[in-house]
Amino acid sequence: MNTYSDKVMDHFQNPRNVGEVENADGVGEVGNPTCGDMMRISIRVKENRIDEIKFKTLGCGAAIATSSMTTELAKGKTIDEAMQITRASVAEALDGLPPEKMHCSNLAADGLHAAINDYRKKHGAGE
Amino acid sequence: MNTYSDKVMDHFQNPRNVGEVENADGVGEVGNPTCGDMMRISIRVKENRIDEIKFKTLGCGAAIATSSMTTELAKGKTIDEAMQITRASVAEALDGLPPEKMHCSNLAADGLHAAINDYRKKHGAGE
Amino acid sequence: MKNIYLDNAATTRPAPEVVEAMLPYLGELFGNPSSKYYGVGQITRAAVQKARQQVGRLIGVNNISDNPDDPYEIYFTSGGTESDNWALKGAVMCKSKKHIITSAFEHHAVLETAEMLEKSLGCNVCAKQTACEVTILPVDSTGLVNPDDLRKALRDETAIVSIMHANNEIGTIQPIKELAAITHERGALFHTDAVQTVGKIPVDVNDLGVDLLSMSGHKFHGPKGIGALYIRKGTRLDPFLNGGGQERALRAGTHNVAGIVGMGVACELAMKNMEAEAKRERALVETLWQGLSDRIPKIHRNGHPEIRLPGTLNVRFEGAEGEAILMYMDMMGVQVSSGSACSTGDIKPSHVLLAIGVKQEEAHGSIRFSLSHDTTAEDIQYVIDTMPKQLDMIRQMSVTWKG
Amino acid sequence: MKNIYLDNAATTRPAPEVVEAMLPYLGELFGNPSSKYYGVGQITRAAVQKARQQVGRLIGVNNISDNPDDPYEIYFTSGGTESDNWALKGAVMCKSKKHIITSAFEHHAVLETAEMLEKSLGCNVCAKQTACEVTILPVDSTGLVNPDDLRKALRDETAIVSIMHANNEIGTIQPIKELAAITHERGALFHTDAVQTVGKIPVDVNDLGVDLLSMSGHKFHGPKGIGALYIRKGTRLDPFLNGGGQERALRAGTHNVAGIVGMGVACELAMKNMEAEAKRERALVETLWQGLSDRIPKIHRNGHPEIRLPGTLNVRFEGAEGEAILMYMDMMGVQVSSGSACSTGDIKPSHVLLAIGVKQEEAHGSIRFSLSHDTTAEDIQYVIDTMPKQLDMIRQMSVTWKG
Ligand SMILES: Cc1ncc(COP(=O)(O)O)c(C=O)c1O
Ligand SMILES: Cc1ncc(COP(=O)(O)O)c(C=O)c1O
Ligand code: FES
Ligand code: FES
Repeated sequence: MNTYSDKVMDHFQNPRNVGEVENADGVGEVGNPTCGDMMRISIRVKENRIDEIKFKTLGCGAAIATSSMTTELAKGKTIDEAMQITRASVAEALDGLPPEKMHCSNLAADGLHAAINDYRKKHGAGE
Repeated sequence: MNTYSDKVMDHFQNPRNVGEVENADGVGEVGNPTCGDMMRISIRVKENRIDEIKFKTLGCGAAIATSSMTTELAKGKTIDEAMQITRASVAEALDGLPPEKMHCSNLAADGLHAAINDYRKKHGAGE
Repeated sequence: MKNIYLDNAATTRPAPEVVEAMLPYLGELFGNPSSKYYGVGQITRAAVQKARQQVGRLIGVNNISDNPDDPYEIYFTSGGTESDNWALKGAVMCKSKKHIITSAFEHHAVLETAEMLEKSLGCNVCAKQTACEVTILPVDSTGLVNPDDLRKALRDETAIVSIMHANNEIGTIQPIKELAAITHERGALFHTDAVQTVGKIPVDVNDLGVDLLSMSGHKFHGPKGIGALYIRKGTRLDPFLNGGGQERALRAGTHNVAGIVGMGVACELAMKNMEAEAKRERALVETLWQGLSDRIPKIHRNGHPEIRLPGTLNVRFEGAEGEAILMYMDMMGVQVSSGSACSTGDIKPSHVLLAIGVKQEEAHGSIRFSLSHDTTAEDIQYVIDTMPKQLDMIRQMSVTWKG
Repeated sequence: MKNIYLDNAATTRPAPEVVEAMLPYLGELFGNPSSKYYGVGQITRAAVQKARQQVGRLIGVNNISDNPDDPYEIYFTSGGTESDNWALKGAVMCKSKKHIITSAFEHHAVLETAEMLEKSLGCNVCAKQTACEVTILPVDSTGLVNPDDLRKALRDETAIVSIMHANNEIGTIQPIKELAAITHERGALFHTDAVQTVGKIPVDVNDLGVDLLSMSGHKFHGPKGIGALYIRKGTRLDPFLNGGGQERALRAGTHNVAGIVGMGVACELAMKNMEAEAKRERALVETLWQGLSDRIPKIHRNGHPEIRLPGTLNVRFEGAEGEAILMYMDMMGVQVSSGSACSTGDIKPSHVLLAIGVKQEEAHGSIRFSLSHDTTAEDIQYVIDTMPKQLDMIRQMSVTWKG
């Protein structure tokens, strides 16, 4: 009977893909330090696929775990596939989040989408 | 740390002078069964002294103990001396009573005074 | 000396299993359940929730989740008194309906609360606007409320009806299901003080159809100082303690973890033992009554002979006063309780006995015997053997006894 | 794994002596203290009164009699939250004065209660007539209330001023004596929430001059679910729980005997150990602060550096979020607390930190270390040794950290 699932704890304890992609093709920054959570996702795109993805986050345990999980889910996917990753699918992949933490899983998916949009804008493939 | 003093408990457990003096010279009845306490004290007077004194009571532990103690205090005393026995002196002789029980010690002294007054009335020595 | 405790309606001895379950939470596992994000807090959070499920199951609330943030319908309080206060105060304080219906034989925790609300709703500045009206329903000579009386008393402005499940002095069990249904027809909330029934007879909030139900751990072998209020989902009730957000911000305050765990185990034990135990106590009570009434003249049984708690017997002894009986029985090592409220300073006889029509002078001479899981057949036999002599002593002293 | 508990401001481990003293009252001595007239009830009545004397002595109330019917000035409650609720609600509910003054850095048990009273005094029907006005005093950057602010805020209609003795998050100790004196000049009651000071630093109600003072057993190695409200003789305060007349009919409900006994023993232990313990904890806190600030860049101490609780240290770490720090420390077996109220759903930073002027984005990165009698020098060294690495990890991940 844990507040966080084992998957959340695993990603929290061993966060994947921490950092910044150098010379990223797209960067998404969401959240606000005033609210206590902020997140930056940077991606490198090769042949329309997410070749490299990294995150940095200021936030709670759930924020870290969802960031980590989101990067794992997105890695290797095509841009279009990655856009399908929703707030709900991240939470599901983590075996659920406490209700009051759903907000954080939103943040990570939002960050990913922002990064892809940034890439599209820069590379003329925008919506 | 007892609700009742040892003296009260002693008089309660071994009440003195229970009963009715036969052909009493004076009888005092105070209290009211509706209120849950009622007491009758009967006395025989010889040479202006209380020669015999008995009580009957319907009431709580304190009522029984104060009745018993009152009869002990009064026995052998002159009528005038016995009239000096007050509510306070009964309580004192019992090493005190819980505050909410002072009412009962009142009852016993009142009963004694009523018995003496009855005697005086009958024998022309009324106040 | 003998030590026979027959005052289990006042309080019971915590079961050994209860104490054992509590101990870790007074030691190693002392974490604050509100500290969600580290180990020791998580353990106690889970323990509180497990107890909530145990309490729920005993009263027919079976769907409490494992999520400690979800008190669902069971809210822990400091006992039956707080639960009763909360139910009544919480139902009228912020509501436009200001009429309360209760009965003449409720526990003081309900009656005094109703009286307080009648006086002022806690505010004498605007007492006229805010004071509640209170209707007190009578009970018949067995202690039963007449559903027709309730029907007549209900108004559109009735906020809440509070009728206790079983009475603590005489044990009569009210027709709660019927009373709750009548109440709901008129749109009022129904509360029952089930402090004397929970753990002793089957209590199912859904079958009874109540909105609010009070219980108290120490009445069924749990610890003192812990209780609960059942609040049916959707019931609009004001918070009772404001503060740190515990119990869904309705009843703040650091959880009494050990007490809660103890109450939970007591519920589980009660569920397991209830059926056999009720049967056993009912038989013992009959033995006691037969034994006493065969040996002691002029005694009477108060309350309903059938529709009553299995373990409670209230007897009136002519020509004797309750406290004196109680003390002479104490000398013999038997602990019972006197119906009279003599001890409180104003020497009023029990309002419950008066409510069932016992005369003032008679009410003073009543004694309650209340049994529990700890009571043996030998205990009962001892009382049957010793009480006649003690009572004879008192009556020999009594002014009113006419042997 | 290590298990280092540094969240003693949230709750403490009951002392072994406390638990041992409680045990008989969960077993043999289970009698109801309200059952005055037989043995087992008398024992628990005496035990409750003894505990009342122990509690009294710790806060300078030395004249409590042996008479269990005389709560004198110490009234047992279910904890600090109930005491706070009672003080505020009881002071305004039935009074014509309807203005409350409190401070921006009170515990939620005071702030939420004041807010509730401001909204409606529990009655939206006549809210306009009955609602209280509430003035919230600011605190300076160290957490201190300015007595001049209080002077200006007081009015003839002020019913009660409630300022906490020491703050639970940052530990700053208020000039209660001065604030109470100013309050009394204008005829209002003065309440202090001393939940964090009782048992940790000397508290003397007569020296402080307060009318009402809240305390809670579990904050100084007593059990959870028990507390007390000091009510100075002559103070007009409404009853909080109506019912069976316990605690001089001001706080009804069967006494939590074991809890009360435990709290009494905790008070006695605190009295004995306080001086040496405060000195020891103050030194450990300095060691901790030195150790951390030497090893971790860009950290700041929240609260007053001197006028503060000996065992509480609140530190702000730039570029890191509180819950994350807390969880990484938990992985190392260290239990601390985050100032942020992240857990409650709305991700608000601590109102206390905001009150002392910490910026929102900074408030999220604050951690409270709180020590107790159980904390050792080795514990502190372990934290100094492990925390830098954990913090570095978090900062490496952080968007806002600019190493
Ligand atoms: C019927 C009833 N209601 C309420 C209470 C009060 O419960 P507690 O003692 O837990 O405050 C009691 C017992 O004292 C009771 O018998
Ligand atoms: C300052 C302060 N006041 C009140 C409380 C509430 O006390 P309790 O947990 O006993 O309800 C606490 C602790 O939670 C506190 O720290
Ligand atoms: S970042 Fe605060 S709730 Fe997740
Ligand atoms: S006879 Fe009832 S108080 Fe004494």
